[in-house]
Amino acid sequence: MFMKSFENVLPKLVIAPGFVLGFAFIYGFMIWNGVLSVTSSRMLPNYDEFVGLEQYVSLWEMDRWLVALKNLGIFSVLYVGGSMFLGMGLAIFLDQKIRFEGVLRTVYLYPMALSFIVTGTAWKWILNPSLGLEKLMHDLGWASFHFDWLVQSDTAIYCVVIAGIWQSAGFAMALSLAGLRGIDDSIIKAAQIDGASLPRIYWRIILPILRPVVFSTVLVLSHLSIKSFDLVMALTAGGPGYSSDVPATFMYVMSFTRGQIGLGAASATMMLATVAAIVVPYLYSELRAKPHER
Amino acid sequence: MAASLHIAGIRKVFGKGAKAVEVLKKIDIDVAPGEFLILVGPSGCGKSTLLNIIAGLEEPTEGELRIAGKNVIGVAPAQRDIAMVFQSYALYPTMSVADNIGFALEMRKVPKAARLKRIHEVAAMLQIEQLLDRRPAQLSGGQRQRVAMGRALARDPQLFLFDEPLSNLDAKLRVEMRAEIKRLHLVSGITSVYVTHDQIEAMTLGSRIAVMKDGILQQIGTPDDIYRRPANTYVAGFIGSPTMNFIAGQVDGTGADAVFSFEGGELRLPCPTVGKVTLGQRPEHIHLDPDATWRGEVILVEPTGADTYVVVRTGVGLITVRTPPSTQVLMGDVVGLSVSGRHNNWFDAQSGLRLI
Amino acid sequence: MAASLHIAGIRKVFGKGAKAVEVLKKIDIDVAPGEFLILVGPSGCGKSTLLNIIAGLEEPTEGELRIAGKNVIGVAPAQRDIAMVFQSYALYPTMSVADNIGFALEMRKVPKAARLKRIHEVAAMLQIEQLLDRRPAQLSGGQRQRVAMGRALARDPQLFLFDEPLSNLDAKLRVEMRAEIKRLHLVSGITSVYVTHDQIEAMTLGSRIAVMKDGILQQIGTPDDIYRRPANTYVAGFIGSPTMNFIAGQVDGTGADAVFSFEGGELRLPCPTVGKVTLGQRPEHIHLDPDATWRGEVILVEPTGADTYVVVRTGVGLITVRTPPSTQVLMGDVVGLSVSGRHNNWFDAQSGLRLI
Amino acid sequence: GEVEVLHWWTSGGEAKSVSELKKIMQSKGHTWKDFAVAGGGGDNAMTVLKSRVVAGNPPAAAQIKGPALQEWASEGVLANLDATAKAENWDSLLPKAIADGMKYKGNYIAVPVNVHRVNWLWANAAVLKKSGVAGMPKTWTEFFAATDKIKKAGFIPVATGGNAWNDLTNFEPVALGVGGVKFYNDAFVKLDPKALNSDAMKKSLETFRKLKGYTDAGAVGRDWNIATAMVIQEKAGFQLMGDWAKGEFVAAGKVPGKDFLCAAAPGNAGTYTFNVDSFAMFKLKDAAAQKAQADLAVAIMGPEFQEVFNLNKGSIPVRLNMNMDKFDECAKLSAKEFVDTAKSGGLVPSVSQDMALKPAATGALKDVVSQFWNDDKMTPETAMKNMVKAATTK
Amino acid sequence: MITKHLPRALIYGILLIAALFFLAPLYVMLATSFKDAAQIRSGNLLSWPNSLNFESWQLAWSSACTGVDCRGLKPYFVNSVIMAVPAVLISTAWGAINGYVLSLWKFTGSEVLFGFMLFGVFMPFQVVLLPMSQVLGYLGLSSSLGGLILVHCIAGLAGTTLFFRNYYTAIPKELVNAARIDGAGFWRIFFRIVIPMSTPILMVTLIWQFTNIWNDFLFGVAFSGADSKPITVGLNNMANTSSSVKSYNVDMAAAVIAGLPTMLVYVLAGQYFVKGLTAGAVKG
Ligand SMILES: Nc1ncnc2c1ncn2[C@@H]1O[C@H](COP(=O)(O)OP(=O)(O)OP(=O)(O)O)[C@@H](O)[C@H]1O
Ligand SMILES: Nc1ncnc2c1ncn2[C@@H]1O[C@H](COP(=O)(O)OP(=O)(O)OP(=O)(O)O)[C@@H](O)[C@H]1O
Ligand SMILES: [Mg+2]
Ligand SMILES: [Mg+2]
Repeated sequence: MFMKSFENVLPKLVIAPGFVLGFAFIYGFMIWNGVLSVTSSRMLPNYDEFVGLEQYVSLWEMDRWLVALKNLGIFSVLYVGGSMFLGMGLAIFLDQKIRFEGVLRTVYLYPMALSFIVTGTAWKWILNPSLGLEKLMHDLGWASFHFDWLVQSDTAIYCVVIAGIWQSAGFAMALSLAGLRGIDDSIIKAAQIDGASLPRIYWRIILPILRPVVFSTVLVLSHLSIKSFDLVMALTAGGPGYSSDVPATFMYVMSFTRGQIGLGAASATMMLATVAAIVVPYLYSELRAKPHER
Repeated sequence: MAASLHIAGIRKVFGKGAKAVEVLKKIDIDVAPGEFLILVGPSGCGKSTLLNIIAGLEEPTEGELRIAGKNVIGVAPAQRDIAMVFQSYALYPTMSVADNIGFALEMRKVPKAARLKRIHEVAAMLQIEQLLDRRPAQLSGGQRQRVAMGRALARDPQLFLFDEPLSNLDAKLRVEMRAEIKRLHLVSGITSVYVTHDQIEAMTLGSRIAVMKDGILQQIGTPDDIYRRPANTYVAGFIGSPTMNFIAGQVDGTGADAVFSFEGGELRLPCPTVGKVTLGQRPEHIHLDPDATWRGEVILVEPTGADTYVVVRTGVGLITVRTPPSTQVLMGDVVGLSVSGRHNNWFDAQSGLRLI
Repeated sequence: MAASLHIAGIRKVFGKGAKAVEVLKKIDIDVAPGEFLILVGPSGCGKSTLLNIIAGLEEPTEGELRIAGKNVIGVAPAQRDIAMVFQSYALYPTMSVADNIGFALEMRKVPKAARLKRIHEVAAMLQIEQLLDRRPAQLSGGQRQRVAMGRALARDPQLFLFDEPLSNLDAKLRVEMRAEIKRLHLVSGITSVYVTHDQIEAMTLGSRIAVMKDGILQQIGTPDDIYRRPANTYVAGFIGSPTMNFIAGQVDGTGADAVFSFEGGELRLPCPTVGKVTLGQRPEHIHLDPDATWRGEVILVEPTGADTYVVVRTGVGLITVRTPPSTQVLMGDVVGLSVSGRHNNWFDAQSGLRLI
Repeated sequence: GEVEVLHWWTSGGEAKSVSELKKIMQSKGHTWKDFAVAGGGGDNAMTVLKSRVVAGNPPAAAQIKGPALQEWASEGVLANLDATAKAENWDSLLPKAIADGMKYKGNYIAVPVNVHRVNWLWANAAVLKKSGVAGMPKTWTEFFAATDKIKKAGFIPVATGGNAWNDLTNFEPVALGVGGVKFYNDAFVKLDPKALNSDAMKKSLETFRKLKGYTDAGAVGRDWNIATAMVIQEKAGFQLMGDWAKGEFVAAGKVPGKDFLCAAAPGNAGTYTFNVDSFAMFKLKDAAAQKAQADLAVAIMGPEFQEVFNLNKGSIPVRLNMNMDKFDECAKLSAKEFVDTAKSGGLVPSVSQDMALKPAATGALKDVVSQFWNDDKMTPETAMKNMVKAATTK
Repeated sequence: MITKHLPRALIYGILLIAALFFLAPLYVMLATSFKDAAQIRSGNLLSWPNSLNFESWQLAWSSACTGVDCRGLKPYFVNSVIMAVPAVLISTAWGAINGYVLSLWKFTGSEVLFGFMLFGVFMPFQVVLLPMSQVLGYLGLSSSLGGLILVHCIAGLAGTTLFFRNYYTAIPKELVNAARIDGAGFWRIFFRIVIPMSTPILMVTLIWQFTNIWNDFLFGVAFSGADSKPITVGLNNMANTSSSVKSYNVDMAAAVIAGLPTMLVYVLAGQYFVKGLTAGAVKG
């Protein structure tokens, strides 16, 4: 009897430390953040002065925050869509029995390995009109070439998108390739016999089968896009002005350089809410799926 | 719309240079219009490869291939007017059953109305009308199998190819689907090539059976032929369950004097030759005979209900005997064995080839 | 080391409240030491659940369970001294065959030398000595099956549990392994419970068979019993292949006057009762009889080599007849059918229960 | 004891200055633990500092300046330096404007290191000559006349860095030159909405926008010193920058007055926007560390350090009555004007260098100015409206 | 076999152009690191280095100055190694154990617990900086490598748990049952059966965690002390130091050095990463 009940308790004991710490880390700090957001904390956390929702009110009155949100919208859509599109395209092409597939795969994937702390400078050069691509084209004699997105307020965020896609497309490629490789070969054979052309086979049969892969890739990428911080910091630091600011950098600047911790906390709450809006449905499906599988 | 199929000198080599493997070695088969040809053979013998070549999914290295008299080498699968059923069914998982069945028609630009009509016809034939809106994942194995058949039938092709379509089903369902396929073939009359490694399927379904091994055609003939007059010991052992009993021995004398003697016994049988031979006898042609001199110990009694199989250890190895269920033998009994003598299969001891 | 197994009033409910499902409904089974009990039944009927309860992998909701007379409810699986063979074999993929076989001994702190000795003994018994260094992935299906058996045998347990151990094998191999398991059981004499949904396996392997459906025990008895005297139409239809023919009709008169009449025919048979009944007849007990009045059209002829099954469409539905391979009938022929009358299975038309 | 000093002086001249301090401390028997975090004008360093303070493990000293000192002090984490100050007589050694900045509620909480003048205009003499510009422009009109000539001559008229603080650094002398001292004080020290919404501001913004027309497209994200290098390398004519730019000229071997020229920014004569670097001392528990901390304060204020440090950094000593012999012309000019403007009332804190406002307000203002600079579609009116809003930031 | 219907040249063309796009920044970094100052000033970004100049590499590695410290990146690199190795190992092992319980030893509520844990994967880390420093302060781990290791372990836990849980879900429950009957307990099953089967997911997790931890800047800068700064902070100090004689070649060499370990891991073990992902680390 003892053995039996011990076996029942042991698993719980084993995961307890991780979960206690993990939950403290996630939810404890989340609550802590929530509390801060209703105080007037500035340089340091300060729990004495309760100001209600004042920080949230100021937050939504700030042009910079609205710009950050708008940028997040633009960035997420283009970054997730772009990475998906490029990654999946590359995966489809790579799946055509390509020579040097291993090498190419590594080339597409390596940006994942590098932080923007490392590649930021190179990117800044490449995108900078007077140092990078534009200059290169001019040097090569293509005088009308124009590429100054980085320095224009309304286009700087697209530079961030380009760099973001550069970093993540390989990941999308890897997942899609994995998905493609998992498809039963005979399905493609059947479609060929049924008379479908190659583009149709991909469009009508393979892409629909890959939907779960697409879904999880989109999920991973979209949460990365909400968390994206290094990318923006290293590339534009939110500039020019604050035109490429995103919520993560906004929160960082407010909390750490501006001495407006309360405001920063309020923006963090908004970010967490956004994350929750994406994650909770996913969690729900994850938890609900197959209640008694095996 | 039944078409003939002409396969001549087909070779297939995978890989190049040192790594080249010859998977098919000069296969010649002719299939008459409306025939149901079975390809059997052990795993890896090249059955699927041959089928893929017929379908146009692989190119043969060498050889001739004609469907309805038309050379189809180099013709795309879609243009060959064939339909194929796969072991894994290969249903499109994201489409409904109706869409699965209608896909080939859609690709051939059949107008929607006509397509729907055909889908319903086929579904009615297979009794899956109530499933048309489901996804493959919501179907049972047998239902999936039916949908896969429906997909192939919808187009009313010239040629039907099946690659082990039943091997993912359980025993009971397999028996039912076997009958179903046979029925559909009778109704449609479409020329079919059917790959299996289940010899019962081969026996019951085919109008002719082609037995393959290591890329070489061993024998081709009607089920009856193959069962009663196997061309070599390989085919003899492969077809029939329980498997044929082989008795290695020596024939001395000719005509009425001929004696077949072997370890632990001898039999007076009409023998085709003298010297070392192997006698093949199916379990149903060996009998328990209390008076026989050839004796052995019963080591296993397997009652299947309708019959009981008795396995006897003799000087030439284990011999399986089919007996009526009423037979009362027990493990450990020593029994005598006799052969009827009318169903002898004689093989050369060396080459394993059939003698006469 | 054979032990008895006593199962009494076992119930198992999964889930709670509204979602509760009663998967086992008061199962009582006694297995004598050394017996080989088969559990058969359709998918989802609770076979695996019962086996898991015996193994201690699940707790029963209610009921009594004794192994060798000892109550084992609450005892950990490892302490029950049982061995189990799984459908998927559940071999440890990262261990060599030898380690797989020896793992349970290692867990029981058997010294290395003794362990090795035992591994070799078991490997010799199963003829897998040359495989001891391989990984499961490097083995064929049949070899894996043997290793799984070896793992179970190594410990010389009190009780052997098998959960569909052969259903992943192909037909040929299944027949061989069936014999192998039977042989091993004879050699070891260990009490065994064997789950399958293949009725041929059930018939040939078991010393007794328990037929289950929807968590309820339908019948328990020797293979002969179950085959010849099925307790209800469900069991009658489940056991035997091809399946038993059922003829629904009406009995009038008693004794020698009794007439069993049905759509399209009537038979003079000794009947147990009057009124609406169903007659069950196995294919081997119905004969083609040119003179019979009960007639129908042949719609399918299935030659399996040793026998030929003829399917006839009659007024009471399709009737399958087993005939010798020499029979010459063709599809479309109209034939007469007769029954021998000695193997009648009478069932109540309503409840499906056996009459006498 | 051990002193851990958090700073972001990592560039050549600055690093040399810091190592001077390190030497002094080591000679007094202390261990110097250098905690340098570069980047973003101290942004990263601030993050570290906050995290360290929150963890209850602050460094001995950290580079903090301007009203942020008082904010930190109000959190109650800074040490009281009055004892050292009294012993060393800081009150009489420091100009009042600076001493006040180092105090919270009358107590010293930080040690000043140097004084920078921010409103300088730097020029490459050769470029001016080649473009036919006679001398340093005195007014914005003159300035734009000069830039037109430089542009025609094929040079970049104005080199500038491309960060938000650099944008504000450009704007500051424009506003001061266009609007005058009172306007500057009202707008950027008192955050008077009237001043922020005045004609002077509008004119300042228009001038500022005009200035941008003379900068190059590659400026975005550029560091100020790269811009200085453009002037040094004869690629550009002017740069508006504080006197730390001089360090770059000198390090490149250029001679003031000959190779490069320095002058008050156009219209900024008689004014002085100051930027005082300082070290705040944090409350520590360990007695030895406290002793080391006091010694550090003394060393920073000591004449030798003040001299060496400021020679390297391009700034002038905070300590009055220093011997300025070793300093160059620009520095001497700066020292003189510092004293003069203090008397005349032209001495104003530099808003761009965080000297005028608390970080939050500076930041908000920076946002507006920088956005205006970078977004050519934004009208001065919108910018002014945003400034008024920014002024309410707490 | 479907390939023959597409023009091969087009496929290769597209793949190559994409490869150039992906390689461009790396090329710029490498090329610049080998150029000398003169060439950087005069040439353009993509020009081939005139000579292979390893001097800047040497400088970046062992003698470039940040502030008063002229030891190059070496000490930071060492710090990063000391930090990353245990943090990666611990967080991976921890995740493996959690995943093991959550997939093979489910209990009532374990799924819900897991769901709540998952949220951690999506937490923006800026949010936790301040509270975490406070906690580290309480624990006396502030400004130390130990503290950094702890932070990385906890921050990575949700992710590693997710990876392992999803992977182990695919292990047949029968395997565990067989081992239980064989007499193995919780830990023995884990170490003898489950761990040996985990190579693909171990590779994924190790690579993933190593990349995250090695590349982390935020925690590194906020929680490290003067002597425990990781390489990203060192690189940042070097590259963000303003000085007119900015040696871009040294900066770039430093950047490549900082990225080298992770890049190496991807190049050497990238195929396992892809394989492991296939094996069910990220599922739909
Ligand atoms: N693309 C390929 N490249 C190299 N060898 C191949 C290829 N496809 C098949 N083979 C080899 O050819 C042989 C025959 O394969 P095939 O699939 O035709 O066998 P099969 O008879 O269908 O077997 P099974 O009953 O297992 O399906 C096998 O040895 C297989 O390994
Ligand atoms: N953990 C569980 N929770 C809820 N229901 C379960 C659970 N395990 C099994 N069941 C249900 O119990 C019923 C019996 O399952 P069991 O696995 O015993 O069937 P089986 O007879 O072994 O079938 P098969 O032949 O398919 O293996 C099924 O309907 C199944 O869905
Ligand atoms: Mg095959
Ligand atoms: Mg089961």
